Amino acid sequence: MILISTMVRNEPTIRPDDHVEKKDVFQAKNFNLWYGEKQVLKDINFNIAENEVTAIIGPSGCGKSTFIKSLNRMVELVPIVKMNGELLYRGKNILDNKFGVEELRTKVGMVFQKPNPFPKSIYENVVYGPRIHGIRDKKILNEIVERSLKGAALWDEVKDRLNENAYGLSGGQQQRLCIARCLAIEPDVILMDEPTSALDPISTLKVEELVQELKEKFSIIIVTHNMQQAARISDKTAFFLNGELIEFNRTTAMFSNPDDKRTEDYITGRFG
Amino acid sequence: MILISTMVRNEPTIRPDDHVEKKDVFQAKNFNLWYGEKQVLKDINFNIAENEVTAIIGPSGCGKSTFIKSLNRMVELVPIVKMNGELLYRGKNILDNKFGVEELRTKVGMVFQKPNPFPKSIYENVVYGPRIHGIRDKKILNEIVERSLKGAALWDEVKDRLNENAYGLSGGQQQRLCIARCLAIEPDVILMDEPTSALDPISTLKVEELVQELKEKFSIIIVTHNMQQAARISDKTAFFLNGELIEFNRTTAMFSNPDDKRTEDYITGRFG
Amino acid sequence: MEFINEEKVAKRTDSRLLKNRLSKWVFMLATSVGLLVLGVLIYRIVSQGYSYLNADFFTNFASRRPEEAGIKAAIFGTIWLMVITGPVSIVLGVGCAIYLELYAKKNRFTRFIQMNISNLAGVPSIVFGLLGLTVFVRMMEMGRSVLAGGLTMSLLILPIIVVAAQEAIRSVPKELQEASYGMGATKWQTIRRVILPAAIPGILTGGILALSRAVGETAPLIMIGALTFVAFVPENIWSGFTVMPIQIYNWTSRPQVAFHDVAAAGIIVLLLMLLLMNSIAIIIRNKFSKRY
Amino acid sequence: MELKAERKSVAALIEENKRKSRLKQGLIEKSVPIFLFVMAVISILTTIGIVITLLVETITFFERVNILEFITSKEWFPFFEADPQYGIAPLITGTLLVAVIAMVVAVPIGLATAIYLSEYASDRVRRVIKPILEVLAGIPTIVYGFFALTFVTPLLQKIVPDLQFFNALSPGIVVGVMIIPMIASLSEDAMSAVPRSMREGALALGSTKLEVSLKVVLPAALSGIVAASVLGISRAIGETMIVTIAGGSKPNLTFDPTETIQTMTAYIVQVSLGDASYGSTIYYSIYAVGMALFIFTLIMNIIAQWISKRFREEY
Amino acid sequence: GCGNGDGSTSSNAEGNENNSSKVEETSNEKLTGSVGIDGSSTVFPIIEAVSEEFAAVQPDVKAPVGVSGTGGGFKRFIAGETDISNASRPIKDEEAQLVEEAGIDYTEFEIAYDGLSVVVNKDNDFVDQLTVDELKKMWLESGNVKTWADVRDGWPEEPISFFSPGTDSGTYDYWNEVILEDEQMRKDATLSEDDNVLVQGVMGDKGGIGFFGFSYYYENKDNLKVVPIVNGKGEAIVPDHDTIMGGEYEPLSRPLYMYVSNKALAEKEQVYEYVKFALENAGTLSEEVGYVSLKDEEYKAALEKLEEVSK
Ligand SMILES: Nc1ncnc2c1ncn2[C@@H]1O[C@H](COP(=O)(O)OP(=O)(O)OP(=O)(O)O)[C@@H](O)[C@H]1O
Ligand SMILES: Nc1ncnc2c1ncn2[C@@H]1O[C@H](COP(=O)(O)OP(=O)(O)OP(=O)(O)O)[C@@H](O)[C@H]1O
Ligand SMILES: [Mg+2]
Ligand SMILES: [Mg+2]
Ligand SMILES: O=P([O-])([O-])[O-]
Repeated sequence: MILISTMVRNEPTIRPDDHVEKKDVFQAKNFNLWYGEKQVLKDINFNIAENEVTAIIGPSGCGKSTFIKSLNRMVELVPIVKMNGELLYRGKNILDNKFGVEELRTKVGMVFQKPNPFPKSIYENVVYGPRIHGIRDKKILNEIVERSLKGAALWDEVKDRLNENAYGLSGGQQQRLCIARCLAIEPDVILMDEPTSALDPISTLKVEELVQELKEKFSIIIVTHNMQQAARISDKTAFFLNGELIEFNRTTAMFSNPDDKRTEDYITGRFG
Repeated sequence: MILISTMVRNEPTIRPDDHVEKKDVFQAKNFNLWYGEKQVLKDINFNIAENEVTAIIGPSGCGKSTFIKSLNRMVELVPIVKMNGELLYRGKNILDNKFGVEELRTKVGMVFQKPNPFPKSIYENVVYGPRIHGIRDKKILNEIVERSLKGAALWDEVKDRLNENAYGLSGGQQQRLCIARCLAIEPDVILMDEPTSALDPISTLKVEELVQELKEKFSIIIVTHNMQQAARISDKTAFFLNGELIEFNRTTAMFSNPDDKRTEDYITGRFG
Repeated sequence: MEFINEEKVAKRTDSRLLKNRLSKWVFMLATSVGLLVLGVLIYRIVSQGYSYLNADFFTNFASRRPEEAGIKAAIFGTIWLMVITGPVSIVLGVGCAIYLELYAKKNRFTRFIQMNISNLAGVPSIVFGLLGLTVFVRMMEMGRSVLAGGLTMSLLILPIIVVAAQEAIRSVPKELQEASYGMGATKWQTIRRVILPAAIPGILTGGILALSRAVGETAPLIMIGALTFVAFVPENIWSGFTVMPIQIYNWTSRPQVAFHDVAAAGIIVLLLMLLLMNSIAIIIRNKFSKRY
Repeated sequence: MELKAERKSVAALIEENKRKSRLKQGLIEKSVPIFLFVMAVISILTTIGIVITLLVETITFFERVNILEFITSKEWFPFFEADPQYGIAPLITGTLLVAVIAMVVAVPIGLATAIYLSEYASDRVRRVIKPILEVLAGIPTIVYGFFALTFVTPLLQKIVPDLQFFNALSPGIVVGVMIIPMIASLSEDAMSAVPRSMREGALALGSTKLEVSLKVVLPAALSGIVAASVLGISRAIGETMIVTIAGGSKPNLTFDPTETIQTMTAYIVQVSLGDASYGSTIYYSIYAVGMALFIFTLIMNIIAQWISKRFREEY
Repeated sequence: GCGNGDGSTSSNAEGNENNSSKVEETSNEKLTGSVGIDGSSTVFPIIEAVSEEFAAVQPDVKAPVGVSGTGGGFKRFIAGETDISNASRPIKDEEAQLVEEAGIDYTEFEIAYDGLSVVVNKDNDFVDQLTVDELKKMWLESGNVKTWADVRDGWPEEPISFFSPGTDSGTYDYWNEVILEDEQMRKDATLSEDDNVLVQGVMGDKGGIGFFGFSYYYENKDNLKVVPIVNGKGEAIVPDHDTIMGGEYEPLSRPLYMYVSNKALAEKEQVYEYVKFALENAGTLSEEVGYVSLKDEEYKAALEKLEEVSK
């Protein structure tokens, strides 16, 4: 008989950093979101702390992607979207129209489900962000490339072929390149929407390790459909269902002893 | 702490039909399959018994779909496919080129991952099979429609709108319509390739129940990526990995006590 | 945190946003050039030709007097041409498309046919006119008949139809074919009962659009010598004929200025006809586009 | 029990029918592909027909006119019995002049239109504008010719006083307008084929729409855009009625767009309006010119295909 | 004009025999069938009018009219594709020979007069008249004329653009014969079978000069300026109805012709009726479309000739 607790990292339940007061990077206050007439997020309230990995889980269509795309306002690419309530990034309401999305997105990077490098060289992919922000100095750019690729644990694999097309990389490498591209503009928060769902097990592992490293410097919010993954890598987990935030808790706590019956049903695979 | 055994149906481990000798509908003997140069199925050997539900599980890309598509030779729609070994249906080797695929497929029906009704009326969908096999008699056709839809547990929901377009149905209804369409030519075996992966939980439940009923009359082989589903509905389970059949056993046995380490890793979510 | 200087970035952002806003107007302006020209063109033609547009214009044959000139022969000629071109090109085109999409092995020869079709689509229409003149009019001795014209036009639009039909067939979901094969249907049964019915809207749309190209073509028919003054409706495929563009060309090259207005009226009719055909195509496309 | 009995009957029915129709079905399955193959081959026959037609008459032409003269001579005066000149250069420069002017008009406008439609316009706007623009491509060229002659040329004459009444500029511009939708539409297709995820990736890095369009989408769609432009040139080279009506019919070895010119297509029309008879050198000359035209456009089409295949982006 | 040679009767009779039954069957009242007509663009307006009127009398006869130019028309006539060929000049000897070789006998009918009109742009205020010699100098390759100043001293040094009917046209041939005296026409002239292109060209070009049939000038007289041409008597004459009919407008006045296949006349009732109708109405119709009619006696004589050859 297999215990589900084996899925969870073997760490003491009370972790050393539990008592350190961390600042919140994001706060959602009564946040609602509609696509046209259909309400997709309902009265979401929660705070996301810095330098942590926050996992968002829930069955397909529950609004996970929609939620994290709201955090950098990518959700506005859907023209019919309507939002209300508050969504604070470092205390400033990003739904406020005066807040420039370009600025927000420079601060809040995003990694997507499918690796989406640009059809350019590896080098060009990484310097894309710095370039649009006006950095032209070749030396600085080179440094950025090296540091970002190292940060994404990709440097050793690609350092000899920086000028080759990014599509020559494997899926997992492409995904790490996307992470590097994101690191290049030194964001504050990194959003990740099922970043490993298109990857093979080994690449998945690498990305998971990377996430663990990155949280030292960045705050990470990650959507995943793989509960084991959430259990493995996150500090806190939020469970969404039908657009509602059902439960939000330390990951260890949630997986060993969910408060809500629906959470339990979900993590034991009764639905979804 | 949640036990994984709660996922499995509460049935005595030794079931009443265990000692009844069932005939095999399919036997694979040293079956190999290539797409072009790439070997996708490697030396598969196993027997599938009649009037049972056989589940096939395994991570994405391991060859599940390829395998069940071999059973009705649908895999040949990919022009670069090559096969060797033996694949016996009721004792006859279907890889033998003299065996007519049309005949085989009349006997071995298939239900696909995405519901794929024809863009015609519900009625026309069901009678498609009988029609192409030359049954024109209106009365017989009507009878077939009623019986097949009843068999697929759909009759009550659609009997008043048989002439409406099948695309007006919900996803779950469409999938059951596809099952009905398959029943209409009274096959011997029904292959199902992740039949519920595109459906919502309630529709999934209905289809699962249906599968349980159908096995009285048909032999069912079902591919699923949802281990809980395999545990819930199948009599036997086959676990594929990288084109190899790792383990094949009674479902109850496999989920409670896998023989192979890899099987255990997979069903506990260590990868995939 | 040392490379990305927040202040600099913020400053630059303003100018980037300004450029962004301006660019939208530039692109919009460019888009409106096309629309503007279209507007001017249509305005000129309508204001020039509408006064000649009455019932008589449709029932009269060509005449030396502008007031009495009508477009009947040309309309019927065009319809006759379509009656030949439509079925011939659609049957050939769809047959070719089915072969290429569903039967042909992906070998050199198939690729050659495919490339050949793309090239044919780019051959100037006047070269098709030379072909029609040489092969249909002279070699096969069809003379300057509707048949010769219709066949020439069929070949002209054949590649367009093949490509459209191929696309339509390709866009029929693979799952539908699989469903059919899975029931034990043969290939032809699957094509006839599943693929073709599902592809028909796309094929028709492409076909109508291609036909509307044929309706507007002038040069190939000048080559095969469609006649100038025609005061009759073709009776059979061997009849001489004129079509709307030729009639319009004839009117524009009249010395009397009044005939230029008649030509404008003819253009209005031609445009209306094309508009009608395009609308039908769009309706078909929209009606059936969201089916799977 | 009853079900079981009936079930057998349908399966049996099928079995029975199968046996009966096996022969007929086998025949259909065998003959249909042959039949369809024949249809597919018609496209090749058409090409062969074109090539043979052009070739046979062209060879006759070159029996009378030195092929070297055809290629190298700078004068095209076929109509003077005393001393006909058959140097195709003026026709080619006329053709190229029109094509180049057309591209100067069509590529920037078409590309900007494509960017607007694919990156900026809302779905609704796109659905309205696109078909309207397509109307431009559907307007019979004879209408454009008329438009060029009676509207564009007089207008241009006010701006460019030296402009001859028949000139390369006016039909060039109008041909350009005519192929705007083609370039816009093909480029837009290429840009729409750039996956959404690529745009999202760029936007998520804080890019503005303009940056996304110019730095990500445009480069990614470049091969499609170049192919569209090459096809546009091919279209402009083959365009007939507009240049016939507004370009004039004076073969002229010039690159001055204000002068009267004659294109290859216009020459063919000119001769066939006069109904050249069998046998005269002029009659054969239209095939030789047609051959040149065919080769030109063929090369363009092959280049376009090569570009779009060779540089097709695998996103 | 020639062509009513000896051979005509025999082949004529032959045709008659072969198809006599058919001819008799066709009722005189309601004819069917078609009449193949092609040829001169100058003559086209007249024949178009004839066809149009004929359609009112014989609605079931198809008489489409092509415009291939005189030469082009003869080529089709020789190929046996047409029954009637319109011409703005008499048939040439070479053409006549080819017709004969093709075994076709034909009859020539004059149907109207035309005055070949020389026109310049409306804004051209200095050209008051031109002599034949000046025309020749202007239009010859060897004349070396670039600007109006090269034509006559005192005229401005502005470039001239030349517009001429195409080489398949009878008008070109006539000009070639009368003005150029068979020397090489200048190469930079715009040649077009489409007379309207010439009209537009001269209209649109300040230095333009061109020539074409009177009717094309007549229809555009508000937009063009016609140049009086100095005739043999030294008078500068403007082409108009009277000067053309009276013969003062020379050497650019010329008759227009119809050439009809004798075999068609004899075998096809509708062709005979068509030609008869044409000769009966050509006078009025040609006046209507801007040409000058022949004298009544001439039409009468033509009708008699028709009766004779179609017996
Ligand atoms: N562009 C859109 N327009 C309208 N509705 C949308 C749109 N995108 C998503 N939705 C709807 O919003 C709901 C939430 O979608 P979302 O993509 O956020 O779900 P998710 O939890 O990310 O699911 P998955 O795990 O499948 O990615 C779904 O019901 C979906 O159908
Ligand atoms: N048409 C094809 N041509 C070439 N390779 C193919 C083709 N279809 C599948 N494959 C490859 O064969 C392998 C097995 O594919 P298959 O679809 O059978 O996997 P699967 O177990 O059904 O996966 P999934 O759970 O994603 O459906 C994969 O590596 C796949 O990439
Ligand atoms: Mg999602
Ligand atoms: Mg699969
Ligand atoms: O067309 P023409 O009258 O000049 O021969």
